[in-house]
Amino acid sequence: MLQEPLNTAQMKQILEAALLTAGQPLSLDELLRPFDGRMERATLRMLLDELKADWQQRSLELVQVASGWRFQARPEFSLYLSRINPERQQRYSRAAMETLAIIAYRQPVTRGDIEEIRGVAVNPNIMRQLIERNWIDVVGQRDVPGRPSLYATTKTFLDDLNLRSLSELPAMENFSQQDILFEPPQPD
Amino acid sequence: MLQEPLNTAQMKQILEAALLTAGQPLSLDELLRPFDGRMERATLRMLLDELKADWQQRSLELVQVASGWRFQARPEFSLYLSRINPERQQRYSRAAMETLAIIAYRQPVTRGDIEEIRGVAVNPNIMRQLIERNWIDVVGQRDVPGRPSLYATTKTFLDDLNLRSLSELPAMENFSQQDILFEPPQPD
Amino acid sequence: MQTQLAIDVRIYGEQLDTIPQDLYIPPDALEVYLEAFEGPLDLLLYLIRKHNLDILDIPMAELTRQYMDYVEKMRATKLELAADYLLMSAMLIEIKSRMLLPKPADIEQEDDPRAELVRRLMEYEAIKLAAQRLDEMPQVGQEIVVAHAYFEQIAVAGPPGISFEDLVAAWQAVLQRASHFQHHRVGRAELSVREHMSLVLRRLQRDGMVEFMDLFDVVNDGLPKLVVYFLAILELAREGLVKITQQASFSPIYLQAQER
Repeated sequence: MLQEPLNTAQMKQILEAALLTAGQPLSLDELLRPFDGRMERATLRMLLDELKADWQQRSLELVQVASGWRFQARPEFSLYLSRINPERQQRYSRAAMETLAIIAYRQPVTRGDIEEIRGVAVNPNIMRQLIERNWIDVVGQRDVPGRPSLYATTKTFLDDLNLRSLSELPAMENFSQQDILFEPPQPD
Repeated sequence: MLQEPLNTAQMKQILEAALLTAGQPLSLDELLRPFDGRMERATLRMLLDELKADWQQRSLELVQVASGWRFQARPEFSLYLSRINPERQQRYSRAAMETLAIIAYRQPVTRGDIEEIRGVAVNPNIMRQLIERNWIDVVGQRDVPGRPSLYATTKTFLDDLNLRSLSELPAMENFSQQDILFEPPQPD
Repeated sequence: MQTQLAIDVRIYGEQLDTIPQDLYIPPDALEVYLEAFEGPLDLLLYLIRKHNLDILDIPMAELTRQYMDYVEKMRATKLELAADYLLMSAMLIEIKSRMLLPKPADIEQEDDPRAELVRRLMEYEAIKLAAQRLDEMPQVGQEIVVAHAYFEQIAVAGPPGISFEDLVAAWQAVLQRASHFQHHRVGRAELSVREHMSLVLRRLQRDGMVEFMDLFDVVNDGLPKLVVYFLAILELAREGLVKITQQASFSPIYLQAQER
């Protein structure tokens, strides 16, 4: 923690750190928050202009977009940076993968079934993500109070996984027992 | 897109941009990808050292953790930054932290081992919580009846605690508040 | 030495920073009080530390008496008595009784019965302190803030992909964690039945009421597939997911999805 009151150089460093770590544009109001009411809007604007000038000709540039200010990589670097994670094909979260696996192996299932197996609440965003991808859909309702939706995997899901049918997925019994018996015992 | 071949200053800028935009540590392999095989590992290491020096006394610092390199805000700014987005990762309960400590210091361990040390049953929610955070995972089974799962800490755990390896964890020996060495009673 | 409480303990609305020195705990506060401990080892460690006892020289009789007091109080307030605490009482009493019994002369070097307890207490204390240290370390998501500026991803940003192996690994992880492992073993045959359950439901959703015979493509599907279809329908009926109706004997049988 720094000694207050902060000097201008420190304020500028804090603004820079905030903008570099935010992961999204920050509005002027948000950028004032670190200073707890001890910075004028005019000062903030001035410091942002200075920061912008400081970063000219550097690896990132400070720009103003609809919802605020953000640092972004210079456009001529984009292609290089894209090579780091080429399948920005972002990956599904572990929770999403497990939810999908449960639906594939235990279908048709309700959200309640999934929660029971995983032991944690199902994030509605995950279901939405899988439905939007057209990997799962609702195939009916279970006849219990609340009539929860029953989810199953779709044909698109099989296509995307290069499977002709679910029965091509490995049966799990084989996994748990695989290291117990590989070969029948040899006769002496 | 820049004219190739790139000069060293451009390479350094691209590395800086990569590390400032990644949102997570980047390994040496990942950091080489933008250059498509046209950078030596030794050059990369040298440029990283230069970058680290360039950023001394600035708003962020370049640090090395278990899975690679990352920029992070200087610790003295973290309080100011927290005012922008007060939502933080929740702190874990004492039970969860003790479970984590056992896994970190005694890994690989089974649930039974954890119960033996703590003297109480392991709450499955705690294990789930730590797995979801990607701080621990199953690394095998112990070869005893029931084949219990063996748990260990992950690289993410080390990253999140700003460590490069388990050996950087505070040493256990230093902990005892007072010497409680056991010696068998002397025969009278 | 006083044990710092890691959690917020209040007794009669007053915050408690340290555990009271005297043994008397107001019964209303006992539940909160015990929640401050992580278990019987933690409680024992506290009792030893509170009296600044040399752990090597634990006065078993006194300790066991105090410990039993706590267990009694738990019972008095009808708290659900944790099995862990009872087990620890039994261990203390066993140690105490072994110390009271005269040692047979021929067993010269019998281990001190307290040795195992001391070992466990020391190990637990080390872990407890390690946990505190870990908790105090700066963490990403709390004190550590990682750089995350924006850049424009140029490569074609398709939706996330998964592979067959990803899915199998995810399911394996689920099985490994599921406490009721037994109920979730899924064989190849069962999987194919479950797939057909989804197919039948999908058909019923599209067409409403369907005659039983129409569900089967007798011409194109081989016998194994027809059997799987039939099993799927039976399973759907068993799980209450479809309604099967027939007006009279020998009249057509109809299936429909359970209505909204």
